[in-house]
Amino acid sequence: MSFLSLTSIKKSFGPVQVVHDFNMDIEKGEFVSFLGPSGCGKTTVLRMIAGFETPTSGKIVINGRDQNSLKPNQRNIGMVFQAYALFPNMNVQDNVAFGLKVAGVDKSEIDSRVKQMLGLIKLEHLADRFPYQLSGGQQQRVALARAIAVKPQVLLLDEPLSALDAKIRVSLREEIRQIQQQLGITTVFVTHDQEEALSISDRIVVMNAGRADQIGTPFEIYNTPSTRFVASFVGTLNIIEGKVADPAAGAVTIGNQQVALKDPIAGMKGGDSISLALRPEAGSIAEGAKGDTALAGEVVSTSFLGSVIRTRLRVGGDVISFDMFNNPGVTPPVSGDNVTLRFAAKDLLVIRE
Amino acid sequence: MSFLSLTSIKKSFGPVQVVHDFNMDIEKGEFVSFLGPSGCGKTTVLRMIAGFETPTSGKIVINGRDQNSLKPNQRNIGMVFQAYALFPNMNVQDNVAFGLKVAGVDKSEIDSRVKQMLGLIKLEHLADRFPYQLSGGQQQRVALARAIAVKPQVLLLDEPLSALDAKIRVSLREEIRQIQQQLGITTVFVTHDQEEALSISDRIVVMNAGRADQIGTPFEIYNTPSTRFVASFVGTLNIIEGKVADPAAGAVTIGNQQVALKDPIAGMKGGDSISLALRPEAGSIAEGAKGDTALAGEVVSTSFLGSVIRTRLRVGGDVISFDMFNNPGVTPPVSGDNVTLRFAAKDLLVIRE
Amino acid sequence: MKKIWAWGALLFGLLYFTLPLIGMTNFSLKMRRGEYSFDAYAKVFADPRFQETFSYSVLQALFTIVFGVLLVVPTAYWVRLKLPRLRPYIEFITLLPLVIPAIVIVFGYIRLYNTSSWLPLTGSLTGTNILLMFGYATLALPYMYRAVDTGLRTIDVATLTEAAQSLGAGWATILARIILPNVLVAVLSGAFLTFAIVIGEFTMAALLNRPAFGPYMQLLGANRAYEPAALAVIAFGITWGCLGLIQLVSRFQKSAPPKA
Amino acid sequence: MKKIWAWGALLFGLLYFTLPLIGMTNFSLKMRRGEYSFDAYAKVFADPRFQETFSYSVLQALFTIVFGVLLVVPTAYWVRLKLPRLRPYIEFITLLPLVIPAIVIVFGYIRLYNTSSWLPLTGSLTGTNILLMFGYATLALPYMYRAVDTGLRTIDVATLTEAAQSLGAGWATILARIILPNVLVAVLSGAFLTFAIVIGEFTMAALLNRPAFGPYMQLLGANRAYEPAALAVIAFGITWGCLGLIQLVSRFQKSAPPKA
Repeated sequence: MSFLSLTSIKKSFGPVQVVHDFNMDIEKGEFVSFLGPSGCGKTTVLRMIAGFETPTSGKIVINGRDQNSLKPNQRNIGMVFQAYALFPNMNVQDNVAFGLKVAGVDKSEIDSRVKQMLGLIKLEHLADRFPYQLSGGQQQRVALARAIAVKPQVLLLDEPLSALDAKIRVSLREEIRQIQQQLGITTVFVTHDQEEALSISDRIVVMNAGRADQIGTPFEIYNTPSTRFVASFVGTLNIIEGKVADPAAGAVTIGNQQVALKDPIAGMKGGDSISLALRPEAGSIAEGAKGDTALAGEVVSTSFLGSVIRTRLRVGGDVISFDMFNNPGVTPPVSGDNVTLRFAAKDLLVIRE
Repeated sequence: MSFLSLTSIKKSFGPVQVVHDFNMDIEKGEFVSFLGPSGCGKTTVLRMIAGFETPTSGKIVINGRDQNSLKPNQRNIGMVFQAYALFPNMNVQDNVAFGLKVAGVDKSEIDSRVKQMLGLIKLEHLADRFPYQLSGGQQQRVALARAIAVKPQVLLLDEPLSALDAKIRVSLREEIRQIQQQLGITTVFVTHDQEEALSISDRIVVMNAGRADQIGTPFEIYNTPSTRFVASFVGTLNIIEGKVADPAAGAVTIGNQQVALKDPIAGMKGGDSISLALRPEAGSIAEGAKGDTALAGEVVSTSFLGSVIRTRLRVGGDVISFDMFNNPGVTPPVSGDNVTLRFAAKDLLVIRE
Repeated sequence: MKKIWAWGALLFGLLYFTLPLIGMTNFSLKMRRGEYSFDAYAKVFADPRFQETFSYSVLQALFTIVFGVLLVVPTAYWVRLKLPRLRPYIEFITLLPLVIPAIVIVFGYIRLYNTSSWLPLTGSLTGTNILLMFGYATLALPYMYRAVDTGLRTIDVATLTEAAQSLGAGWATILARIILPNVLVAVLSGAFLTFAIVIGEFTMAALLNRPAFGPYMQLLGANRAYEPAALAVIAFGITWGCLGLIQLVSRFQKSAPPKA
Repeated sequence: MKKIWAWGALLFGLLYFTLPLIGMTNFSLKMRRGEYSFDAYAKVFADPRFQETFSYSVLQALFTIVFGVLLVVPTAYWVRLKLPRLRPYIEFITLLPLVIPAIVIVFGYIRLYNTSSWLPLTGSLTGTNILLMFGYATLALPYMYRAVDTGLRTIDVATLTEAAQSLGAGWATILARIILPNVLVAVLSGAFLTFAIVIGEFTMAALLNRPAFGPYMQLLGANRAYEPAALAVIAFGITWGCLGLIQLVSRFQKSAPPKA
């Protein structure tokens, strides 16, 4: 049986239902992210696990024990908040020790445990500092240490990186993942940032309007999105509108060009409108680029993003983006250039729904 | 002569000198970004152009006219702030009209100008809304419209996107660039986000501790950084420590492997320590990857970032990152794999200083 | 369990304040033996001293408010904008009137501005009125300053000022079109408190011997039984009305802020 | 130009408050004809009525503060945490004492708790003292509540509570170890204001006929010339001392918050 199991969770605030029939089983030691736009209910689910909200109906079981009747302070759950939430009147050491003191642990054991935690987050030298003397990244690491000091059954992280700068965000997420793996602690991570979710999770739940649209590994979520919402929310998807030319041959007309899909188009007939999806990294305009399919287009603009150059191309009635790695020896195309984008037929997906 | 020229600008706050001898000439219609970490003095320079700070010494000339003696409200400069700074007591229309009203423009001309501005930012339908009824992105577009409504000589943007969500940040920066090009307005843009600066600027000034480390096009800044600071701040640079094996042949030993640089190593002798830089997108571990140079290493970790997969590889005593595009058909390497990274000798740069 | 406690505390708080008021109102209606009537109120309204002192105090209150706004709004704005490090000290100064008894202030005034001083304000009626107004302004200062400063905190004074400057606005325009409209509700609530304080003030008016409402109330309270109760209810009604007005204004402000 | 204006305004403000005080101090030292002396102060301190009323008022102030803190801190915390939508109404209620004249409150109390009522508090000395303390608490409520609420605003009450809960803490622990230490400075400043109010209050103590410091000051002021000035300076000195103490505490708090 799974370690943390959410069964048929529903939650309404007054007349507004924010979580619809949410089901999920999380294994011991797994790192699961809830990913979705704001208002999708991801934080509400997290807060129900923590006990800060009561489900309207449904069951939350951790390690075989029903949590519904337990108060937040009886659940032994570690929580890290977006706003850090360090106790301003205590220094780093006392913050980390708080949960242990409340639990009535021996003074000597508290000391050694706090020292161990501060070692884990590499802030031993700041043990006597107060929260306001720390940077945002340091504060959040202390909050993490405080949450795991009490050896919680489950660690919950509510957008812990949103308030931080880009560079610290990246380094801290790697640190969180590393500590999580080291301790083998079951973790639920809430975020609206797809890169964050993709980079550190064992599994991702993509949430949309109170429902779990898709549950899967980052690789599955990104490469085989099951709904249009997942496809557009995770990554930067190009949608190309075309018309079916020959369903049996998988032939589609885009503007005045014709391309062949990998498979025949089931359930459609010639002349039907069809939506196709292409990921920006799937194509290339380099000379000698591989790919059995080609689309010609006119460059609209080129953005230099650093390691990646993103070019926007007008093809038929749509503008599609594609990415290539920066190469100092190759000058990127400029607005007005006519180029041919090559890609594999299997990367051109049919979007239904 | 250039349109906006900053000559020998210095600025001290009390004993602290925050800007050291800053020089820059900006052409009419150019889009220039000041890029640097917080505290590097970029915002101070911007605020001196706007007149909110007075230079300790140096000269600011716009369109041939010395600005030093002018007050902020006499400079005809448009300014967009990180915090939007819309007037909370006025609706969108009145906000945009404010500068025109202050200038005593005719009522009918104000109306038509405001309409035109709202059309430019595509918010005609929200003319009667108040700031608190708008999203952050909408507020910032109104702030932009307000700043350009008075036809300023120069448009200054102070981290205008920092307070916004990732997706809106990207779309709004494209919109800003497009409007700027459409109006041909001379623009200075302050940011700490390298991707932002790279993607929308004609030229970038990379600032470090009150000095301009490098001034150049995004392509130059990224591909031929002139200092170690620029190299590490712009992009994600791998630094590899090695030892010179044969300076004349450009041969370097990294761990127990030997690589050949493109050029001989001047001014060093065998056994000297040497730092090399490699961009994460320069290498590939794919079978049949091109590249005349190879380094073998052990995979430490793999992060799935969406369109890009970042792998960290232990080579000699260093851990280096490299990027590859996500490809659903190829499984990324996993921790512990032994792989060979291939790249062109010319991509391995010697870092001096 | 916990909710019951919380609501209990709330109820207790409400009773704590409303019970005396109810008792007072009830008593004020009992002038006619054995039945409820508005006799006490009629008597109060008919008293020419009531009309005289009340209108005197209202006028004083209005002048005090105008003086206070003109003094406090630019000062608080300027301190926030240019002297943020002085803010704690300014706040400290504005709190002084709370801790200096009114009696001290008046004594000081009388010593400073008596008929043999360099500025013999107490020598004429107008002068004494002005002195009283200054005294009231001093008493009201903590409330007015706090209200305006709290109002200013809700807006980003520095950035809004810079935005207006970059659009060509001068100081007068900024104060009149940006700052004042945005702290209007705060100014109103400060004005209302000032009003309440001036209407009820006793010590200063009595010592300066001016025909204000406070001394009148005291006088009536010492000599009559039912009228002072009626008077208190009236005073309460007026302030309550002001409060309601402020609530209305601030709600209106929220749903549709005034055009500049 | 503008700076001169700003500093001028500051100077004006300072003079506005300090001139009366200086005049008063100067006067209080002139009891002995032709030379400065502390005679007036010596007289005041020697008066047994001074000692008696002053210690009575200090005791009342301390009780009022303890009662106020116990009432206000949990209430303000609970309102912020669980009833945020009621906050404007609670704030409104706590402001009522500012606009209900003290005289109304006392009249109400006397009617409600007289010797023939269900709770004849005015029948005994202890009862009257308690009643006076309630009255003081009512007067001080706006300041105490505002201070504590402002203190609570500087911390993220909801998130800190949840953080403490997730670490296993119950309500008592949260209030004692997280909330109270973080609003300590605010509570102290509220306590100090309460102290100043109770020490200076006249109406309630006079009407309930208790030997408090306010009526004593009034009495002295009506009958003597130099002593009231000395008294006022003493009162000011005490409150100034309290203020200084608070500044010290809050500075200490900032540089090294107390361990929990």
